[in-house]
Amino acid sequence: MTTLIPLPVAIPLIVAAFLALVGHWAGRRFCDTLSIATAGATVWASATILHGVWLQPVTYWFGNWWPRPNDVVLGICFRIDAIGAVIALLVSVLTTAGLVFSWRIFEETENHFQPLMLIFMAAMCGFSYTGDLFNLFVFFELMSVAAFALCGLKTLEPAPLQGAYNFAIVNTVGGFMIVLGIGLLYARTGALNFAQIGRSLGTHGDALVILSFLLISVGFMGKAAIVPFHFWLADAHAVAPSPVCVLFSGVMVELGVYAVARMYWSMFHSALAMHTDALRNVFMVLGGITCLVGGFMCFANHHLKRLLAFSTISHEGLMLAGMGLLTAKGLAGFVLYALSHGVIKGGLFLCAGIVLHRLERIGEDHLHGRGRHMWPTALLFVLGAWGLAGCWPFGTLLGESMISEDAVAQHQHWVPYMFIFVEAITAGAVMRVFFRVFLGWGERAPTDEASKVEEKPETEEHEHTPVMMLLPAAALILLGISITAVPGVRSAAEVNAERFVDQSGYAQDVLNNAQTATPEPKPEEPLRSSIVRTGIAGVLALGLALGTVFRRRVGRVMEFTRSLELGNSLLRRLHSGHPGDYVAWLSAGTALVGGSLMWLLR
Amino acid sequence: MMLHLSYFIAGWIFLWGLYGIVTSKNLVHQVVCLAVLQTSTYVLLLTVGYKVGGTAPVFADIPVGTPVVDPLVQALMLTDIVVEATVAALLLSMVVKSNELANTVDPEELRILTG
Amino acid sequence: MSSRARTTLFLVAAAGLAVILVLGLIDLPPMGDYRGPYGYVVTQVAVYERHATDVVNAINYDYRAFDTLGEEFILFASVVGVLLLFRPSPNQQGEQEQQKGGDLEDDEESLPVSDALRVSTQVIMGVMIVFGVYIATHGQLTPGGGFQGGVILASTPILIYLAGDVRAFEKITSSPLVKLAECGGAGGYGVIGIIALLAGTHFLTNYLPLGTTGDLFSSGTIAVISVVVGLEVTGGFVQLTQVYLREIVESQLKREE
Amino acid sequence: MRLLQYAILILVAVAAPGVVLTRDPKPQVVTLSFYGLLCGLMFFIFQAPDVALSQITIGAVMLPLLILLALTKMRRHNMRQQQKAQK
Repeated sequence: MTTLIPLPVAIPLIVAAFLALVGHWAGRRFCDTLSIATAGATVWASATILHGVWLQPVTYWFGNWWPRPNDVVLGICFRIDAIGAVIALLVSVLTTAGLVFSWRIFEETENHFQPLMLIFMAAMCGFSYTGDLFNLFVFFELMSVAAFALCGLKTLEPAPLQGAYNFAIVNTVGGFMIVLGIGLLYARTGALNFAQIGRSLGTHGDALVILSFLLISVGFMGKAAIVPFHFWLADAHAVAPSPVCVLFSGVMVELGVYAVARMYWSMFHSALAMHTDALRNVFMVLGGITCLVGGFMCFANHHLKRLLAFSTISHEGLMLAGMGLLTAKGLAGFVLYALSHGVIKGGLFLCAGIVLHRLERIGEDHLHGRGRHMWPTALLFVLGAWGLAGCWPFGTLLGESMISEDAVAQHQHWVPYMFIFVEAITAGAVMRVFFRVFLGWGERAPTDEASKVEEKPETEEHEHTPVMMLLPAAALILLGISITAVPGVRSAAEVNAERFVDQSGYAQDVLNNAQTATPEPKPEEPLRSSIVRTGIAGVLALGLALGTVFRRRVGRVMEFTRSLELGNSLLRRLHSGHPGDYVAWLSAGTALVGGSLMWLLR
Repeated sequence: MMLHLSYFIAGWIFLWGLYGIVTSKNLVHQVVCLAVLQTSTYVLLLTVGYKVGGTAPVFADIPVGTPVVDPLVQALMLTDIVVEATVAALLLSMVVKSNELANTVDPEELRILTG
Repeated sequence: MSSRARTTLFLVAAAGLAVILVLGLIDLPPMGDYRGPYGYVVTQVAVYERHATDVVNAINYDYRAFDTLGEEFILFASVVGVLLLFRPSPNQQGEQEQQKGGDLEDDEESLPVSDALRVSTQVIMGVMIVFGVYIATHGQLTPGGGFQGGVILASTPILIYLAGDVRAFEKITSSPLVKLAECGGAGGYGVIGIIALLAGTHFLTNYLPLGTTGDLFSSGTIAVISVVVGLEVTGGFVQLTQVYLREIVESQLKREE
Repeated sequence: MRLLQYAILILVAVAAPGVVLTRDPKPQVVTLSFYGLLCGLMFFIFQAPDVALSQITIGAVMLPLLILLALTKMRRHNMRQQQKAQK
């Protein structure tokens, strides 16, 4: 198993270089086959790694540079625990799905697409495995650069370029903030290894520590699309090809939150332990605002992919709230939620890709009733909406139950209600699309600015839905269900989260190679109340969708849906598509978060 | 205070870079401002690893044990420079391409994605 | 937002950021007072352990070689991305064909060339190739290394172009060797790491004999990786410049015919 | 030595706004190149010859060159566009 550890990063990179070299004359099918095989092999490797670290995390020292006396680390390590490993597994599964889906599309990309996807996958795997701060940054930038290029893949229209450009500017500024934060931490501790930094910082949390925490976490929250750092996400998703959106929404964004959790629990926790409550409040406020902004903007959009993008933002707020509870249980809830949301959202984006393939349009008003004959896609689409509502039997239910219960225990009583809001409004928006596009109910949908940006179809032939498109979409949606079927998954997640949050155990394990005790299995509380809550959310979503579609027939009761659908002009205006605006908001957000951290944690 | 000047200069350059990006009226200018913002990380890393009286960490002509400045920050900066150059190259090609397709490099006029 | 609102929002934010930065940065140790253990330990052990006199490169290509692998692939991904953005699209080609008849006068468009430049570039070019190769191969001994050498080598085709020899520029940059250098360099780096795995040790372990400190062939894989990186960087940057100049060069060549 | 260090730091600090405030990209290439050289010099003074070498090749030569090439390409396109409009 140890030999396997570097392979999810190394093999895709080497294959990417090989494909870039021979892709030009080796032909399309060869590149497709080889890249899918590589991604599939990575699924196997990351699954084996997950199996290997299930009971005991593993530390792997590159170049065979083990820690020296006095805890000095000169090399780089991968420190893999079950949480990092399961996220890498998600990465490789989604990449495989995306590559299979793209079997029939991108006829004219000169085979540059597959190498970039493989690099993207390798970077995200490395990002979730690494135990070194600067290595984390390197993988952050590697996945960013691959993502920028993938985002601007369709260069026949100006919109993808604008989306990719905005994405690149905001994320690169965030990246430089991370470097500044790393520099500050290095000045204090003279180390780059998480464990060594954590040990060296000790319990001394002064303004410098807070500043570096601020800079690094803002950089990662920019990736995680937390309001007000989120503006790039909708632009990028609206224009990126569907299989790329699967990776963006399904896992790249979640990795931002994961990185905040990783660095908080391995480095800053004991230094900031006195201020846990204040810090939790900051995360909660950020998460709450993100839920609201994402939710309202989701319902107000009629561009299919942009709608899904805003729903990602909204759910991202929930995940930040889960992680931001700063407890093991909240973290476990975040991981389960991220996994299930990732596969469900991936499936939904693939459905949007199928719609684009068959009907050549992506705006809701143009699509009205035209999806009637596409019943397999319609079925998957409505299942996806169901999953977004968190209803049984989808895995989102497990995340919801853990985060909600723990939030109540931490006196954050609004969190369960926020879940209901987010689930109802995002699932409502997706169901609204389902009723209008696939069933042709109600009147023609209204439109908005963003949905006028049409997308050129990714394919040539539009008569059938190829199996290669339907299969990955179905597989992802089914995965979203099957997470619930894994016995004891909540207990396992919580046990591993306990290990994740144990800073001194982590340092012992990495620096002194001391095995930590396995925490006790946790009792799993019954899901009954959670099923009721998400059931309410599902019913609300259904009501919202039906009420919107049949607004005229139902009458005045449902008139508010018009403003939900078409109003929010202030919010809309803020999403201006201007990179200067986005960076101004990034600065303002940093100042606000930083100001409140400095104030609360003094 | 005086001895912290270099760190403040890093912050100063960082803020100017941000200012340039925010107020830019030309995407090429904006990319250059991003490069300027990047230099703030150089200043910080460079001065953080500096040791009074230290020489360059190259032991070709000096014996091992001579006080030298920290080599690690220099290794980090090398990576940093590559990141800057590559991101700038990628961004520039996007700007050129969007000029070809939309005939403008003014972010104000290039607002296709809104709402 | 209007341009004024945007600037105002930023200025308020910047004022806040400035305060936060000052509060945090004042806690740093004063400049010149480096304390951390990493630098001390690595400068003590690197020369003995790795037989490399340039500690920065010992870190880059050995202790933290895994970072550099990522870094090289950042460059690689960016080059692939730029090539992807500038790929000739089907309908664009047709458009260009149409325009060929009334093409622009390229004289004032191509980069300005003076006669003095023409003469001196010939000389400088030779010097630069030697210099670039020297820098790329002596990374373990003196400042420099594959990255710096590669960039120097990559700028020689530009000099050839500036010297007015468009045909030679076209010949060099469109050679498949450029692509081979880039992909082979990037992939080769990974393969060097994998060989360590096959030898039964950890990824990117320095498994070659370390040689005598100060020799050209000392320090094991550090020297090899440095060369491999040099290849990749050369190929990558040549392609970056070529992509921009392609269109101009093509029309210049057409006119010469 | 110390004096030299402060001098170069302040020079860089003054030059950075200079680059940012050069709003026209063409002259900005020149200021950026100059700024890149200053940074390279700063690296030399702070005993970082490796970084100085990369900074001078990248920051002072390659990056300005890429910008120049991008500007040339854009101007070419714009002129063609104008020609089309005249026809």
